[in-house]
Amino acid sequence: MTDVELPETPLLDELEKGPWPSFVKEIKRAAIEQEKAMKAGKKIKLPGAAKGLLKVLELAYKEKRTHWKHGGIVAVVGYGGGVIGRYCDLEDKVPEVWHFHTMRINMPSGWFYQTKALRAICDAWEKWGSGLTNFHGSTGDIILLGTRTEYLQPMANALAYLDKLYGSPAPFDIGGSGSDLRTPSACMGPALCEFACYDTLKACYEFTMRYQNELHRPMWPYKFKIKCSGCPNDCVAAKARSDFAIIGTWKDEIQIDQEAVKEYAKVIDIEKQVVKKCPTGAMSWDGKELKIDNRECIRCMHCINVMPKALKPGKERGATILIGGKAPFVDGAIIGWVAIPFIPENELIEKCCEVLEAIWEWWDEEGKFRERVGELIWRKGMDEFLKVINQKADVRMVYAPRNNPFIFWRELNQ
Amino acid sequence: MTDVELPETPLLDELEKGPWPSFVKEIKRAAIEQEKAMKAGKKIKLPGAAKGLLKVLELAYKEKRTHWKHGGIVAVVGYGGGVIGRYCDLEDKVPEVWHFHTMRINMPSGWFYQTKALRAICDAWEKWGSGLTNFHGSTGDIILLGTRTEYLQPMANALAYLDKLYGSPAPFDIGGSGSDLRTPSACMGPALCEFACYDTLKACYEFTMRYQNELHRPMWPYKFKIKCSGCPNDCVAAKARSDFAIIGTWKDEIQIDQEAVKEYAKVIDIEKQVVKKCPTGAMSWDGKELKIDNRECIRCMHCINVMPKALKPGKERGATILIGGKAPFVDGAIIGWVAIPFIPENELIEKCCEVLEAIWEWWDEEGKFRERVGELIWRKGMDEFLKVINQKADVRMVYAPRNNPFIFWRELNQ
Amino acid sequence: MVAQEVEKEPEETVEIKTDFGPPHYEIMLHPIIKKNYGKWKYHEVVRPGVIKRVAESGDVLYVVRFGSPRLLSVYTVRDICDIADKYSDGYLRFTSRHNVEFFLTDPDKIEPLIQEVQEKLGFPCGGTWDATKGEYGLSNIVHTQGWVHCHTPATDASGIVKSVMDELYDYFTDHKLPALCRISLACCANMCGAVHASDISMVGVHRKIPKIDDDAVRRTCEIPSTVAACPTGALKPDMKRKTVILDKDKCMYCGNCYTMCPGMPIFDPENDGVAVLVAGKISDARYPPQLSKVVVPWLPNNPPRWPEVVQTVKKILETWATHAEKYERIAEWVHRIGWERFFELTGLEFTEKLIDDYKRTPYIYASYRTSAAFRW
Amino acid sequence: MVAQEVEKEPEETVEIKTDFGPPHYEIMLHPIIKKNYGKWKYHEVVRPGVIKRVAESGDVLYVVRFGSPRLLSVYTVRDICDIADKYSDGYLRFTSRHNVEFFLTDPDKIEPLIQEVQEKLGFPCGGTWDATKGEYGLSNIVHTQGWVHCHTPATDASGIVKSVMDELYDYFTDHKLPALCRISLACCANMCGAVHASDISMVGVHRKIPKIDDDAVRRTCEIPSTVAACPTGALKPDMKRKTVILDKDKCMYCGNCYTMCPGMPIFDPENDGVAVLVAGKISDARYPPQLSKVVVPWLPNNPPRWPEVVQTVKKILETWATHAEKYERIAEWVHRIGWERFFELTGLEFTEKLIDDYKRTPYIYASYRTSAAFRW
Ligand code: SRM
Ligand code: SRM
Ligand code: SRM
Ligand code: SRM
Ligand code: SF4
Ligand code: SF4
Ligand code: SF4
Ligand code: SF4
Ligand code: SF4
Ligand code: SF4
Ligand code: SF4
Ligand code: SF4
Repeated sequence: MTDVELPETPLLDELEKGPWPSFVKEIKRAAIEQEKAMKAGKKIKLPGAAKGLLKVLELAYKEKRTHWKHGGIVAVVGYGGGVIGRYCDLEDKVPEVWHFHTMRINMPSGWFYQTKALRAICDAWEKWGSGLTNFHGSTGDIILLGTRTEYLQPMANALAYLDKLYGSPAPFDIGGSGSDLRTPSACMGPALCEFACYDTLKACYEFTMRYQNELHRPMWPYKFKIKCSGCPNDCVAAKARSDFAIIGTWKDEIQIDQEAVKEYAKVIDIEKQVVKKCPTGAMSWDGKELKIDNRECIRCMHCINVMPKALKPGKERGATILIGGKAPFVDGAIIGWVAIPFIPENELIEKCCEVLEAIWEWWDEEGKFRERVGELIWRKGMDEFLKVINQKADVRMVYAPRNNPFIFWRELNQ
Repeated sequence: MTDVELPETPLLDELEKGPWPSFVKEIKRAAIEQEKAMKAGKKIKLPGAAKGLLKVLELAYKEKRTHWKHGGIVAVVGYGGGVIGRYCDLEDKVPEVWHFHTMRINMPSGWFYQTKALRAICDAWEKWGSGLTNFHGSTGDIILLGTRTEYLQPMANALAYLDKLYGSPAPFDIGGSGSDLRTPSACMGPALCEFACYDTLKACYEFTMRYQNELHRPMWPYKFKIKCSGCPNDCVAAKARSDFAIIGTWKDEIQIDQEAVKEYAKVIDIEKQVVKKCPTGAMSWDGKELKIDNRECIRCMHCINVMPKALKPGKERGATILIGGKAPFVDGAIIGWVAIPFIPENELIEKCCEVLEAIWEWWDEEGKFRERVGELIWRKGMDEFLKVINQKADVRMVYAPRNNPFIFWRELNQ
Repeated sequence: MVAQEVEKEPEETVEIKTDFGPPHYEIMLHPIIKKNYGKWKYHEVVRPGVIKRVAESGDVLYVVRFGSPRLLSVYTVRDICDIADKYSDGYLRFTSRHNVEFFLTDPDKIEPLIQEVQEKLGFPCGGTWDATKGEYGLSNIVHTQGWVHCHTPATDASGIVKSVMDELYDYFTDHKLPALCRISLACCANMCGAVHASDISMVGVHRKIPKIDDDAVRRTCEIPSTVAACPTGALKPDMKRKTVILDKDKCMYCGNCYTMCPGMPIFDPENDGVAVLVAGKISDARYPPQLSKVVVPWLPNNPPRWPEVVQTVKKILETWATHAEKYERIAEWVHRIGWERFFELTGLEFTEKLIDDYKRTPYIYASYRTSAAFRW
Repeated sequence: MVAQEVEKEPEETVEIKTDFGPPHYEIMLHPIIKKNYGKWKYHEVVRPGVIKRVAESGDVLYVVRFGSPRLLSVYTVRDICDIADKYSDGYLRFTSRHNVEFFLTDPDKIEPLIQEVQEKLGFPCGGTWDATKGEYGLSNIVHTQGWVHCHTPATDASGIVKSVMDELYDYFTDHKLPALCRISLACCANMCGAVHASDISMVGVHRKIPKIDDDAVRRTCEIPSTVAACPTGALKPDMKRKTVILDKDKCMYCGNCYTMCPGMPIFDPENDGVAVLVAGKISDARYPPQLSKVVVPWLPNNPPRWPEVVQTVKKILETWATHAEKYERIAEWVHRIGWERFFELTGLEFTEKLIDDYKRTPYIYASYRTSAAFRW
């Protein structure tokens, strides 16, 4: 590999050591192989980018500071989001990465791929970009890490015609960024998981398709995230990381296969590992039969998690909607809170769309600049929000009723 | 009794019925007996007041509204607080209670009385006031309910010379009101209770005597309350109702008399009533010996409460100081929070005084009008407060560390 | 007030004396208490209202507790003193919940005392509890002034207390409850009754904005301090008209302005009323102190006996008493069964009014459920 | 860029196409997955990294999971594809924590696959857990861009992640933990890594106010939006000098202003660093979701391997792993043992910096201990 010359990076080199796979190796590999490929005659537009990144990064390590700058808005035709403009403040020293914009590409629901699709993306990005990616970004997009302004459009086109031009089974579209709907994501759900209480992949796909305009054209007060988890285990961290979290759940009784329970009893301590750990003490086990008082069950999933062969969510399935999850800026982090305790599975997608649209309309009108929807609700009050989504108050929306009697009796003071 | 004529009070009369003792009967009794006493030649300055109150109150019941008004400040010579000025908005209709000021009288620590003292107060108040009282107000004072402005001073003097003029074993002084130190109160503590971890009556008396000036002359941003409870059972509700709550506790091991435990075992279910109810699961009981893992004990008192003959607080006694308890105006109610986890018994009074004085000085300087000390701390930050009281941060001050990293690094940004 | 020389009362001629403080507590203590001060060994509840206290010295003292209406005429106080002189060596005390306690050394005098108090005063013996057995009596209701004396009440205090205690009388005189249950009442949101941390509490609430009487404001109010008193910033000074302007969307009917300015009365006979809160707690026993939570946002003022309030309190108390385990106070019980069940069992309605949306409180968000885990 | 006609790439001539969306998920599903979609019966963890999934149809699929550095060159992605083609019928997926998964129908191919991935990619097999046995592996660290790509980081992301995972490698490849433990990292308080609800998290923190370069501000910044971006109101416009003025006592070093205005850089090599948080949680399992809590306010940036951070994370992880019961995540463990013990056992120092005093948060007061009940 050493026929390609790399910059000296004594600090980064330290991060090639150790057993965990090294991102430094990846950057070096891109630097070397892209150059090699170019030398071998491949069309490569940005062969020096990864090398440039090595230089900048080594300097960052030395100086303990970033060398990236926020830039103006850069975009591709027809879209307002999906590209993060990034510039290097070492323009003259490392011109290779003076522009180093990121593209966010909408992944397939559940991050399932055919290799043909991945290879096509690689081929296009080898040509038009740094050859570096993130699989995936923490919202869930495929992140294409670093290219120049003028290659954004060709790369977007490459993705739009990835089937025709690169043999992908389907084209790929741009994801969200800026004050728009962010790329929705979903846990693997029914594709692989026996716990899924609704079809997360389908829901995620439906929202994405129905709201292409909202996804691609920032026009809201701030970002809005949707995440779909098939059950309360919440494997996409929707509760904490999305404004609109759809958490699969059920309303009726946990399905029990008593024979399978007995099988588990041979290898685990059911009393200790299951019964005692139930947060509401809803279970009992006499060595023969596992009893669940389903009125006491809060559907926390623990018992089902431990004995997946024996226990299953009930049959009356659907989802709980939590609203407002977000990172701490400005008023502190928020884990989403219950806005709709239960929507039956067969009404789920339509009902969500109805609610989403109502929320967006209201937020669009009332939201302040950089005010997430959770913050708006909190500013405006739950009662107004409930009217917006046409939902009756339910005790399941709160851990406890209010502790102050400072209630606004608006209807009496018109 | 019916030689004294009472106003018609059909609504109030309903409240003479039923088994619970009736406050209406008390008002009527004062109205009748004061008038009778006057007729019998006793000196009675305000014979019509209780009768006036009946009229006003009946009207309030009819109209479902109060008829009392806030008034200007009324006081007695040398004092700024201790009197609540109250006027009736039915001046012409019920002139008897046009003035109806309340006097707050500093009760003895723990509300212990000799009958001689009580009789003396009754005699004085029969003469100078409405003959109506509250034993006690909810801060703890003796409340003398209703007199005219011109009788405030003579009544105060009567109390100041209650020993000389009325045969009381000691005179009584005015309590707090307005933006001053409010009358401190204490649970019965060592006088009657085996749980007391410090001498609540003494502490309460010491604070009261040392801060006579603060108690009698409002000069702070707002009120300040001190309450002394001998143990975490908190029988004077200090945590919720005082800015400075002194809660007795201990640091070492619960004292166990195993024989007495066995006695209890004959009459109660120790496993169920005691062991299972321990919030930290610190106990075990094998039918012979009760074991307590004192490292796990959080001194909640439950086990001691249930078996007072067998269990006792440890020997290393003292108190925890909680700061900031108050009613909900303006930002919501506050239960006091831990400011000093432990002060040993022998240092308690001196240390409290030191801390109180530091707090008052700071609050006096920094506090806004009508800002309780808890609200000030919350506005200024715990770190500043801890400096004021010269206390190191202790994890026992919080239920959990902060959930946001928005820390002010003032020392780095001078 | 002029000329005419009247005979001065002794109180009018004494020299002013200040800052001498309350009587020293020691002189108020019964001799047995003084002797055994700080040396009590244990107590035992002999029967409802009677606590036997045993000292290390072997001394025994019976403390006998009686319910009081708190609002007492001096004549009744004298009757109490008569009884204390007869039975209790001239000593007595009041508790932090306004009950009266006598001290007896001779157990044979307990019954006669109870008899005599009932006859002469009509005060019931009770208000205690027996933690050993886990059997609890209901104590007196801590409360406030209401229409008897205060200027901001949204309801009366003593009248509701009397009505509730009449209804719950047997709970006072007997130990029929599974755990401690403290009931309090405050006649306005100032919460002098400290209802913010009680098992069950009633609090008077206004629901209408104050009525501004511009004339009265001009005459009687200091505008800046009135404006400053408003916690929500709903008031603005109207300099020209020398009065105040109120933004009705911001007002939460606290009456703070009325305290500063009688020109803007807050009371409203039809809309004032009583909110009911539950699940507050102060002791550290088993479960940490808790603030009370609003479960009924408003009940009408229906004097003289407030049946809606009385029945609501009774319903809550009895639902809890029926379902709770020993030692499980309302807060602990709800913690176990969930608020879902609380509303179901009590039949109370959960509405959006019970969801915290008071922006100033540092708790607002902490009450929102951030989990899909709940009961149906 | 002018004149000189160059040959256009095909990508430069196609017609613009928008809003067609991502590939439909169905075409990306392995045939066995498609066949058994929504009809999986149960799963079993065969060994760390290998989950056996059994469908109602009787079909069996082995899902084999490997750790990834997330930052991948297209060349490595192609290698991954080669392996997927060879072992997994040309299908694969990534998990929500950036691991790679292959699908096998033949259990005999598991070991060869693991072997080949280790050799060709150096990716370890693991990151799973076995809830039935209550034995848990550590998964990948969710993280962010850091110095690789972002403009506001207070620390790097990938470098710390690599250093921590090197140190905790065996926890990934084995099931040695008592419960789920999710580690995350975000390079600034924007928290793109969603560290606000993780068992252990690292977050880059600035500690110095931004340095205002008036010239740069004039040149590059829109003053109103810069001022508006400041959450604490620390910035005021200086209209005359066309720049901004900063009240240092109000600034909490968030860097929001820097995002709006490159003229006021926030980074500071010596004072930037890493805060460590613990006890966040997202699943509803047993215990409700929790926000993470700050337990170390700052550790220095010490590249390339951040030993202070690595050792702190390791210490927390191992202390927890040693003391926790089965299924007890950090939040649950601390709930049982108390924060007193957490600090004692980990040897971390509790300082006033860890007490919430950020006035804007709706939680500030909820964290203060309102009880005299605690451990010594
Ligand atoms: C790329 C990514 C991190 C990563 O390495 O994976 C990322 C990167 C940035 N985030 Fe983020 N965020 C990313 C996921 C998140 C998440 C996690 C999530 O979506 O699940 C969060 C927390 C959840 C949330 O939305 O609250 C997140 C919360 C933020 C915030 C704070 C928002 C708030 O309301 O508190 C900002 C600040 C802002 O919007 O100005 C932000 C801003 C940014 C910006 C655009 C900084 C900026 O202002 O220019 C970063 C660009 C970095 C760069 O140079 O490429 N990013 N950001 C993630 C998106 C990849 C993707 O599309 O898949
Ligand atoms: C007399 C009084 C103190 C005083 O100085 O006046 C008092 C006296 C006793 N209290 Fe109390 N408490 C008194 C008000 C309180 C209060 C304050 C209040 O109600 O406003 C509380 C806090 C209430 C709260 O948490 O909301 C209080 C919470 C307790 C507890 C905790 C019980 C629990 O399970 O939470 C105990 C322990 C026990 O007995 O279980 C206790 C225990 C006791 C004991 C057993 C202490 C002792 O060893 O003597 C006393 C007799 C109990 C009995 O009646 O059977 N005392 N006790 C107060 C009686 C008021 C009354 O007339 O009812
Ligand atoms: C008399 C008493 C109620 C009673 O019937 O027992 C009382 C009566 C008044 N209180 Fe109170 N408070 C009384 C104990 C309390 C308590 C309980 C306590 O001290 O344990 C509280 C809650 C604890 C606290 O301090 O937060 C209390 C919280 C208030 C407040 C709200 C303070 C706050 O910061 O939220 C106000 C409003 C104010 O100060 O303007 C208030 C104001 C008032 C005023 C002075 C109303 C006023 O602005 O004129 C009331 C006079 C009533 C009258 O006409 O006589 N009162 N007040 C209590 C004093 C008697 C005594 O000295 O023993
Ligand atoms: C693959 C993945 C979903 C995906 O669509 O990508 C996944 C897969 C599974 N999760 Fe998960 N979880 C995945 C992310 C999550 C997340 C999100 C996160 O980490 O950001 C959570 C929430 C974390 C939190 O609470 O902070 C999550 C909380 C759980 C739980 C709850 C465990 C608990 O005790 O709290 C379970 C249940 C269990 O297994 O005990 C669970 C259970 C499972 C099961 C057993 C579901 C099933 O029946 O297949 C899956 C395999 C577990 C294993 O590895 O042995 N999954 N799981 C994600 C794996 C990421 C990884 O590579 O490690
Ligand atoms: S959230 Fe539930 S349904 Fe989705 S992958 Fe996780 S365990 Fe399965
Ligand atoms: S799902 Fe959770 S709450 Fe329901 S029975 Fe199982 S362990 Fe208990
Ligand atoms: S607070 Fe404690 S010491 Fe004081 S009376 Fe109550 S139980 Fe006894
Ligand atoms: S005092 Fe409370 S915490 Fe301590 S052992 Fe007794 S019941 Fe347990
Ligand atoms: S609660 Fe309100 S109305 Fe009642 S006495 Fe206190 S201040 Fe007055
Ligand atoms: S009632 Fe309260 S909120 Fe309304 S105007 Fe008056 S002070 Fe302001
Ligand atoms: S956490 Fe902050 S520094 Fe890191 S990628 Fe997100 S915005 Fe950039
Ligand atoms: S760093 Fe944050 S708080 Fe400080 S001035 Fe900038 S925006 Fe304001």
